Amino acid sequence: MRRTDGELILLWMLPALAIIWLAVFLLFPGFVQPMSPTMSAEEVAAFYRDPENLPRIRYSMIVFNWFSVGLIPLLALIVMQIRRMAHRTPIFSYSIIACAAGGPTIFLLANLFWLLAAFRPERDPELTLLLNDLAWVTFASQVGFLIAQSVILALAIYLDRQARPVFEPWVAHFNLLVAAAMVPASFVGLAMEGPIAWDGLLTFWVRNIAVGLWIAVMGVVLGQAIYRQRDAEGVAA
Amino acid sequence: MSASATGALPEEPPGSLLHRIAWHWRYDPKRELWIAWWTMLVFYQLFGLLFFVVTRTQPPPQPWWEPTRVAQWFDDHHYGLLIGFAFVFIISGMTALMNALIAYSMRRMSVSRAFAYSYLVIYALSTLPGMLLLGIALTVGAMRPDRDPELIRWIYDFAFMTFDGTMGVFLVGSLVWMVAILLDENRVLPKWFAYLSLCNALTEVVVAPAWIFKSGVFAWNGAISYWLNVGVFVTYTTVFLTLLRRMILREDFGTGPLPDLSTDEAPEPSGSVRAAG
Amino acid sequence: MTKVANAQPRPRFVPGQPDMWAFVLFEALVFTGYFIVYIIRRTQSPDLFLQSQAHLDLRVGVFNTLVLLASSWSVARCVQAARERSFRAALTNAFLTMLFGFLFLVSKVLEWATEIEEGFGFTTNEFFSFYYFLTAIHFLHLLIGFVVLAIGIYQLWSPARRSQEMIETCATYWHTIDFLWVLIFALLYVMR
Amino acid sequence: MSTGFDKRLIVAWLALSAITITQLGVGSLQDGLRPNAAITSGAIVIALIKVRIIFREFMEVRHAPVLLCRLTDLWVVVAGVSLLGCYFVGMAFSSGFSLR
Repeated sequence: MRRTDGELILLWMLPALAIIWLAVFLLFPGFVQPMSPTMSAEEVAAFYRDPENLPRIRYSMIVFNWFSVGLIPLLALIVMQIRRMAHRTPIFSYSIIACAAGGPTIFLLANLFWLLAAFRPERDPELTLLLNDLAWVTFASQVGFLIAQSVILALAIYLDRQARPVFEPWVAHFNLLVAAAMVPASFVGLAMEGPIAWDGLLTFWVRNIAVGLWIAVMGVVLGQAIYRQRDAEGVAA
Repeated sequence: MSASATGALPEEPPGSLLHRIAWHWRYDPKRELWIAWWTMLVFYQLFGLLFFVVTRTQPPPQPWWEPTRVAQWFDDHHYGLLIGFAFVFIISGMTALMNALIAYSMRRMSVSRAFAYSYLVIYALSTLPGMLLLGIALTVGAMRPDRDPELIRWIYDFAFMTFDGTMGVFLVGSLVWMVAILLDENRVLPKWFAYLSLCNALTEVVVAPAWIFKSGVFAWNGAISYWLNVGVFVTYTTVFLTLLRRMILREDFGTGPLPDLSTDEAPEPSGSVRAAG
Repeated sequence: MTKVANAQPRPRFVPGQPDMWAFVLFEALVFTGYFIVYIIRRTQSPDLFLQSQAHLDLRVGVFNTLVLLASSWSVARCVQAARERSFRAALTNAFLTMLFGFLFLVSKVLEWATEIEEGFGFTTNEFFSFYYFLTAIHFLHLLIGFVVLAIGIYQLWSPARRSQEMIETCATYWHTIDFLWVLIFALLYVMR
Repeated sequence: MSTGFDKRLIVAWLALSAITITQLGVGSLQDGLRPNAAITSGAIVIALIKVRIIFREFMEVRHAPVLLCRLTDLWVVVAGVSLLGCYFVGMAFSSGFSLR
């Protein structure tokens, strides 16, 4: 069995994960029409107490708890491709490993706050509001590692100077664009309404669509790269 | 990688800063290392600026304040916190490149890769308690000034205790680096720096009483638990920035001992040849 | 220069790795920082510190100091012996050092146990906070010292190793434990 | 040569131990529980003398390059000045405050 076969198995997990993530997104009642930060403590508590919502919150977040770290294999595959690039040092592959170790932990943390908020919805509404705030701010503002992994990947691609580069230059441009799209989300605390509030156009829609798009595009170009590598290995063998 | 690429290097042109950067981007064989090193330098400058000037969360406020005083503090620092931490979140990913550079220093040593990987993962983890939890908590606190002061103080404690009271990642990380340097035979970093890492690790231990005392020298902003620790950490950081720069200058992309730096601090073109010996 | 040194001119050298002295001097500075904070806090409430200090047993402090001085002496003898290639004597002295270190460790733990039993804990008052802090951070250096000493013994054990430089470096670390304790002893037990 | 060095070490060790034992005498001083500048200065100075003996004899700074001699001596002086300085300045301030 070739090394790339295992990588392809990891890669083909991605569509399944994407379906799960999309299902979580649709199942969680606070996402499709994102919860507004202007909701009062009573409204937030009522949201969690609502017998319509509660099971959906719990089950969606339990599933998210299972699969939020599913992004790590994708990053590991990117690391494997960066290693094939014409670099002199493993700096970029190390950096992506560091991003992989740091980033998903944060999503897991947001997930835990949501689950905790839903665990005892009958508690003091102020406490539920606090947990809800922690969950949303963690989820929305933590773009640092996502930005970093896109920028580092772009740098790695730009410096991959060989006749047949691992990724086309447009992948690097695309990554920089994605990184730029995520920047406004970190200002989430500044506004309760408008585009940078956590339910706003920039923070919620642009950023999450950017993440989704990034996963989709990287999945496709990774697939191309791995299949090409596999063919090359086949010829060599 | 072929060492011949280092052989015929065009001379660095004297032009403007932008020209020089463009030249390095095109020709410098050490560009990856330099990107990481400059990221590290810029990160520490921004980190100092954001924490000491913009958010004014360093030096930390008093741990013994009553809830209403804490709420007042959040009021006074509202925009500083929200804007400052937004920038902290944006730059937080820079730590990945920095840790990669330090991990690379261990990879260049004559020790097992396990050291580089341990350091990389430990420090990737350290960003969370090291600054992100603080930022998340204080953003949540500053967002709603009308919250119950008791809850605001809980947020405040959560923020500062996770930030000031997290020791293990830095402790074990420093020790991993120390052992790697002591075992190394490639002279990547000097041995005295390894012993300095031990000093740094020992001052991490000294922070522990911050979990017990709400005032005095052992509190989270106390003379011993905070100021001495910060003094040692700043010294340590300055030293390793300098040493990593020298390491990059000496780098020959070989696997043997790193050559010495020639007196004018310029990398020797024949460095890669010497490594073979 | 003393006359003895003039009579026997020797090349000047730093025993062991000069690098270890970076640790010694830096750690000495850090401890100076701890001591300065301690003295300043002490002068702000002298009565509290004096009354609490009275609960410490000066004899235990003196005993601790003597034990550590003896350990320093034996590790210095170990270095001398190793330098003259009499490794059996060097090993004996290294184990003797370990023994003295262990004696210090036991007496320190017993002293802590006594203080705690009498109701003086880390948070009892400011003096005892400093007392436990300074003795504990020193204790940590001692624990590392056992590892360092073990490295020295490992070096002495086999004729294949026996790096004089390593042995001297280990000794320099061990002396650091000693001289830091001499200062801690003066500040915690003796000063008024 | 061996015995020569050994003798020097024994002398150093005996001197250090003797100084330490004399400090037991401080415990028997029945001066009540009052700050005592003489005992404090004595304790700090004696401790630093002991430290210097450890440096020079046990740690062999005696034979080390001049730079290391200077550095260790410098630290001894800095420690002495700062510890004694903090003690006297601190005492002056605290008694000054208690008078008011």
